[in-house]
Amino acid sequence: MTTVDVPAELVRVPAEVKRERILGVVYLILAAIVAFFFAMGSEGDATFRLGEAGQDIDLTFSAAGFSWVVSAIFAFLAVIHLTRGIGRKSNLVLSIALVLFAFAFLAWAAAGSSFSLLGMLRTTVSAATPIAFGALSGVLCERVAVINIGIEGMLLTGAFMSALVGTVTNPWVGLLAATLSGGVLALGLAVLAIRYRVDQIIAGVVINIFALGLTSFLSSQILVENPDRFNRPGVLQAFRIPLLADIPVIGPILFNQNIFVYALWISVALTAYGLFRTRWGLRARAVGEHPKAADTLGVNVYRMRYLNVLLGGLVAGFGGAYFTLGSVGAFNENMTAGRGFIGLAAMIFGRWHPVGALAAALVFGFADSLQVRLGILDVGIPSDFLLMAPYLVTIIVVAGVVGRARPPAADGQPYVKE
Amino acid sequence: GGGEEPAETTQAAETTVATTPDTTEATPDTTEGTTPDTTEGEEPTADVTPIRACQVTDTGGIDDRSFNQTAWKGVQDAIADGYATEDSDYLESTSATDYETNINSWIQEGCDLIITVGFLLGDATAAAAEANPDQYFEILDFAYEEDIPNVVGAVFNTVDAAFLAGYLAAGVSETGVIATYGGIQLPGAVTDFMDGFVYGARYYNQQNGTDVQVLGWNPEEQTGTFTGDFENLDNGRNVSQAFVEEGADVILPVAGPVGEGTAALAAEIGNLWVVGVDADWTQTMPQYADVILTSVLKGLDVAAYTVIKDVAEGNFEGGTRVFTIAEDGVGLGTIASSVDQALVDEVEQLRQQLADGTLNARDMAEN
Amino acid sequence: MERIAPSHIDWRSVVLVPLLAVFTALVIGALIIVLTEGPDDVVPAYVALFRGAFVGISAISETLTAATPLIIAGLSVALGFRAGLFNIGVEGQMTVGGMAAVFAGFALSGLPLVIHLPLAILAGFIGGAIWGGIPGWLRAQTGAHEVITTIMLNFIAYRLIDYLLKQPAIIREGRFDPISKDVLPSARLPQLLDWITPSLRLHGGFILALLLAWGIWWLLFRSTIGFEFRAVGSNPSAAAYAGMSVTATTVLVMAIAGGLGGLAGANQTLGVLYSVSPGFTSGIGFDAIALALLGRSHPGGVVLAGLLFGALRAGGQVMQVRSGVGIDLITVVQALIIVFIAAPALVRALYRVRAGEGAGQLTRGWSA
Amino acid sequence: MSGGQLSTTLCSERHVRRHPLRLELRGITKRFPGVVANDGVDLTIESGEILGLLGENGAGKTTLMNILYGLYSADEGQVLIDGEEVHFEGPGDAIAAGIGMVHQHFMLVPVFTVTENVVLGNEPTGALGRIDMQEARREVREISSRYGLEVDPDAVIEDLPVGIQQRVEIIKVLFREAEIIVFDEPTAVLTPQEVEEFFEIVRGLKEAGKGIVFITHKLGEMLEIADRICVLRRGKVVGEAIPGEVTPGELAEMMVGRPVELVVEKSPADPGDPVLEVSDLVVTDARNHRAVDGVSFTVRAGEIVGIAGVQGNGQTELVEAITGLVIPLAGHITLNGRDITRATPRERHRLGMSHVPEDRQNDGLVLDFDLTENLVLDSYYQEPYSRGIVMDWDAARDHAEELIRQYDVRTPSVDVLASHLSGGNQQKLIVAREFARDTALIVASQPTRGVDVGSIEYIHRRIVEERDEGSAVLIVSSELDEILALSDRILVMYRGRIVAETTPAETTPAELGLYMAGQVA
Ligand SMILES: Nc1ncnc2c1ncn2[C@@H]1O[C@H](COP(=O)(O)OP(=O)(O)OP(=O)(O)O)[C@@H](O)[C@H]1O
Ligand SMILES: Nc1ncnc2c1ncn2[C@@H]1O[C@H](COP(=O)(O)OP(=O)(O)OP(=O)(O)O)[C@@H](O)[C@H]1O
Ligand SMILES: [Mg+2]
Ligand SMILES: [Mg+2]
Repeated sequence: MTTVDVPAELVRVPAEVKRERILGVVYLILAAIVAFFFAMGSEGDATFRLGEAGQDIDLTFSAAGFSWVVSAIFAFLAVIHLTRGIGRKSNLVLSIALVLFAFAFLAWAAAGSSFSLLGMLRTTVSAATPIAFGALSGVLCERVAVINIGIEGMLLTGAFMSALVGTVTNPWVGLLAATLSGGVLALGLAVLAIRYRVDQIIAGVVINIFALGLTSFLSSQILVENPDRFNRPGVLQAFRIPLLADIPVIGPILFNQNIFVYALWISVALTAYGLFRTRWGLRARAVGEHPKAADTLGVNVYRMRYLNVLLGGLVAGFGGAYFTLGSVGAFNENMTAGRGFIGLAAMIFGRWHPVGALAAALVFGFADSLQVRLGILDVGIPSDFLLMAPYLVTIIVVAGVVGRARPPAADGQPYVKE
Repeated sequence: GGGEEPAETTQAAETTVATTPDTTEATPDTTEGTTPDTTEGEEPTADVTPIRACQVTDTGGIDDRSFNQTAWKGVQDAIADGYATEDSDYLESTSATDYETNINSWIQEGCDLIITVGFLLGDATAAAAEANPDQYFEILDFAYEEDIPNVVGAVFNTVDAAFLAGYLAAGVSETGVIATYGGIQLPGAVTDFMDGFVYGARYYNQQNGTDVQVLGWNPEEQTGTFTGDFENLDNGRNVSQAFVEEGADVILPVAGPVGEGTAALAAEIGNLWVVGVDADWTQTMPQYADVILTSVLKGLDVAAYTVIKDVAEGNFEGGTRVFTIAEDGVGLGTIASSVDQALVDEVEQLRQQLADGTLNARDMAEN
Repeated sequence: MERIAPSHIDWRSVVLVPLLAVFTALVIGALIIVLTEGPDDVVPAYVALFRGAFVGISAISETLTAATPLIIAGLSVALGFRAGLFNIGVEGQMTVGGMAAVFAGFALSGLPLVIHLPLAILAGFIGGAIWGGIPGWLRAQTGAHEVITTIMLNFIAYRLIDYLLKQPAIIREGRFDPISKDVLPSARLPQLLDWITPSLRLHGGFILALLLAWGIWWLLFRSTIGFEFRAVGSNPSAAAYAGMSVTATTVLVMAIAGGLGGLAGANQTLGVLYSVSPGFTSGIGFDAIALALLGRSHPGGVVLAGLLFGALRAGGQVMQVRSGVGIDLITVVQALIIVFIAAPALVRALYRVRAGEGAGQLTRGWSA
Repeated sequence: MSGGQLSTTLCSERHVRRHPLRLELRGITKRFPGVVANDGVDLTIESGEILGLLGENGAGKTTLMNILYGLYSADEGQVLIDGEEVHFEGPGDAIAAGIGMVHQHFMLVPVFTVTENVVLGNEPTGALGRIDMQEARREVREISSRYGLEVDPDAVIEDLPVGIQQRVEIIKVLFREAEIIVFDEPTAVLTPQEVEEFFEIVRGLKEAGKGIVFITHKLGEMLEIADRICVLRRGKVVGEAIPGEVTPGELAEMMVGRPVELVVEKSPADPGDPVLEVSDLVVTDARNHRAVDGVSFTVRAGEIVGIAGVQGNGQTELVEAITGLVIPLAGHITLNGRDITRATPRERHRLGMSHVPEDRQNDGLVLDFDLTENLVLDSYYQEPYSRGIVMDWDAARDHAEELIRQYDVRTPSVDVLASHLSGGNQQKLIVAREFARDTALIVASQPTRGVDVGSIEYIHRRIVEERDEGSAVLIVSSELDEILALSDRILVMYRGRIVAETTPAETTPAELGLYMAGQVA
């Protein structure tokens, strides 16, 4: 055993080969769509506006030309996938490719006119915010091996509590109440999943049904009866961060937003730092990968799990307040409308990494605002199909990625301390 | 933002009287200001027998800030004006199978008039009406091809009202871009508003030689922007944000509560007008009064109130009844005070033309 | 857990825990009424609930009518659980299956009932099976978790019928609102009690539901296919070692579960509504999850749980009429029931009874 | 009970005291549902000595050590350090008291680096809870050079061979400055050469003044390394021995309570036609490595071929390819002349292949199924158990009852769940299912892993009988004793290749060990 280890020759297992082939075919189809529909179907220049109102930062180019280039890139990628394979980076490549595809689509839709790319990116960020909070909550829970399907319910409860408490007291207390209510639900999940070892997916679904039932009931019994007293918390306004917001393009997108967006940047950074640089993170990850090993080193597995699930709930509750305090200043039954589940998909797409989760949430936010833009640009696609886009993207992403992404090894398994 | 406060308290007083101090405190208001602009407010004459009016909601529920809620407001107004009795009530439906049950419950409870809300209840109402020919019904926002003698089918010419809003919006727009979006693309119920809005803007362009654009709806192709549900207010805000970025400064959301997202955005960013739908938003959402240009009124409350009054006075007459702009069945709500009076006058003129038939909104369709 | 020998059945976990769970949920529901409506409303509300569910032929007819789609949908979820799959997609499968059944119900004409009705039902099954089979296939081929894909397919199904209900081939003549053409009488599930009073809505779907429950029981416990389903559900690895195809089983289970979801939709459209309009599924697909848990994923249990939930629905309507307590309370009570069912330990702690283990691991994690 | 020097109290008696730490267990009793795992155990361990703990499966060794390490709490009894009673709430307390443990199954997080694994739970931290990785790495290097435990601090555990992983486990313990170190079956996964290296390390630790508890089933190793041996049976201390004063036979008898026959009797093989032929087989593992890299061999009717090798050298993948659970990247497999390279497991089953999987609970049984269901798990689709898709449970039940009797599976009835059987009986259940049919080929992986001596005897006898009835048998085992006892021919696998072929008569454990470690070309 003391002999020098020679790395085993890398060969691809058949499943990988198959995946590469599937991706290759997907790229071929994309290349064909871009060529036939977008490149051949567009005339004139498309203008993407990148400046805020008054600023003139325009990107004008030939829509057809751009589409031809994109089509060529896809064809090239298809060839690589079918012959050599891309391997580890194929996810990243796929994400970039999807964005390129979206741009080709937009260029086609905007051919001969213009639209605000800056605005689209800004709505991408706001649409991504609640999804990203949900995904971050998922990361926190699943890193300690507790699957949290209940994110949707936590977001919804956060939205409800921030409206109710925010109106009765003030928005900041409402924000706190939302955060805490997410924590309370998370505690419920933790008790069911950790203490009583209920199947975690079922425990999460229970939380969702419960949250939906209770908020709907209380909303009709309390909020609707007297919205002035109970459902008018107001909105926490956007504020420009002085110098940063003046950076062209990036500035308005990232630094002229409301507190939720800034809180998101901070939470993602903190979580990433915490998980991968600190003692808490090392222990949390150990608990998610090999709880018994952590236990034998004196790490309290249950306490770590409770702590992280609680944190996850607080994050989701806070994120839920976005729907009311960060956006529209009122609660409405089932107003989260599936965002929590998309957050879950974002977590998987983001490979259980806070930064990945944020990036994935941005992809979903992009799909969402793309859909809206296409509606505005009047491309003639029935709205019902446009509205399917974010859900289809979710399915494609989960189907295309989960096979390779590796969840924490103990994910979903209750820990039994003997 | 629900219906009128006074009306709401009446309802609350009925079901939850003793429990919540909040509602009891508010009760004194009940006696005052029961005259929202859409109802007559006259004293009932001597031969009026107050009736028991019973409403069945669709699956949106009574708190939908839309059809059901507005209709219920009509019932409450009728109670306040002595046309309906205090035990008038509503039943919420949670699924399509509940419609029939709920209607039958009211029949058994001995209601004088059963008001069903929305096209979803069309079949159930017809079936119940045919089985109970002596029971009076009113269905809101729906008409039968063949009249049923004991059912009033109340429909609304919302295109005309939205036409006025479109004209007004085009008139106030400084960017030359206005917009509209819907919740779910329901032909008629939702798209009529959007059609009318676009037609109104086109008429403005035609009259004034301008080129105001309407984003979000193409009446000829029947394609446009929708949020996908009547629940996620945040979507309404995001869609509105997108419109603003494309230059829109007036937006008509036809998406029930989701439209509140637009109002919230307008309140936040300023220089954006919102056009309310169904009810007068300056009343139902007073906190946004500053950004509400006007509202496209769809008089579900008027329709409910009118038919209750008819029954109470013994004048019930079945069949389709179109609530038009002529009889204030549809119309515009409060117009923001900052709007140029000349424009307001133009709009009033148009209203009269629409009412007397000299102008037809649908002429603006480009087919 | 069904075994061949009934000796394994722990009556405490099968009977006592569900009963206590229902009881506790109702008690908490009463507390909520006290908090929101006042203490005087509790008794009238619950009396109305009970009367509306059980007293009189009409109440019973309503309970059974409401129970029918719940039972079928519950069977769909239960079948999935038995095979380690979590079908949250019943809503979407109902939507698509209900639509398919209606299409067959009006598009085919001139057929006698004995041919037309089975064809329409079959169409519902196939529609649902496709909608369930897709996530099954994705799971088997790519590992995409069915929890996420089925939820997404629910949303897609809603949008899909919004679209279809605008198409001339489907929308009812002379109508602009989204409602489909009517199912022809030859494809309607026959009324069972209309000879007593025409308003009694109980229809042949109830018998279909009972037959399906028996059929699923037979499939699971008396057929080789069900043996494979259960083996794959309990231990996919051992099933693979024993020569079963986990991927084929996964697709088949999801397709059959989806088909059942489709039948639940067809039951509504062919038995009660006779047409499709948006939202006709009204959350039955989600209630089905609670039902499957309450029924311990056993077809017999699902039937009983379906009857209970049907009673809650039917009684809830009457409770609303008589006492003004909002129908949403029923949702809260149902949610509480599952909380207690999912965690019998809670019930155990509350009542200090010795009850069996919890639901255990019914689903599989993200991968594998 | 026999043997001159035996006394039930000896294990707790004090020996020459040279070093500071002295750990005492007094009257430790631990009950699990249905078993008394430890029954009034007294034990003393001191710095600078190696105490061997011996006992058959389930004797309670691991349980006792887990109590010592704070993982379990004893139902009765005391733990004393230097005469003072201590209460461990968890491993943290035991670690703080100077106790370290290297577990039977390694407790390493596979995706972490060596350093991360070492510091987990005792991280050197700076501001904001930040782990000082620089410092951590330095400490790992320091310990590894001080004790000669060479390892790359930044290597990721899952990329390391088991021998190195074990070093990491030892570094973990030393990092926590343990004075008493428990090794639970540390040699089970090592080659004889690795065992020697390991013993050097242990002796070094002893020189450095550490107290060592060493658990094993292997009598020879025990006699070589221990200063003092304590024997457990059924949770009780049944005796103590000093190496040099006892023979292996005496120790075995002390462990089991009766004289044991350690090697199965069998006649020379009479190989017939080739049944399984594997040629140039290449199989990749989950991490895309060539786990099996060009393997060819033949198994004939009426012979037992044993594949020896340290775990993780491709045996698992080889078996998976032969039984159809993975499709190989290249090469061919034939069964009785038919190419089955791409056949499904079921097709192979039909052609007469039986498989006793390595991991019986995960792969061999459905634990929530009853015995009947488990016994038809791979034949349920055939008559008489089913007709079409209709199961005939009566037929299946009759068959199950017959097998239960024939294979002596200890159970109240065929209706109990498989999870209720003991490990040995679970294994017998699988053997019953797989051997009962007319089989051309039996593939058995680790057929007696974790099974007690009585059951081992039985399973070994059945395997030889199957051979004598004309089946071809392929045994894969990391237990050299098992390979030597059963095989007619031995193949040694190393790094995915067959590196040696020999017979029990021609070889010695030491020589096999060299092959297994890749030291002989
Ligand atoms: N957590 C547990 N729950 C129930 N029973 C247990 C548990 N742990 C151990 N046992 C039982 O206690 C007895 C002693 O087990 P232990 O693991 O201590 O034996 P051992 O001597 O280490 O055996 P081996 O040589 O197989 O490692 C066995 O009968 C075992 O089945
Ligand atoms: N990445 C690597 N670089 C160098 N040598 C390696 C690498 N991976 C494995 N090896 C060597 O190849 C041999 C066999 O590899 P394999 O991956 O099967 O072993 P393993 O990691 O111990 O097994 P397992 O993961 O099944 O426990 C090991 O003994 C190891 O020395
Ligand atoms: Mg042990
Ligand atoms: Mg390996």
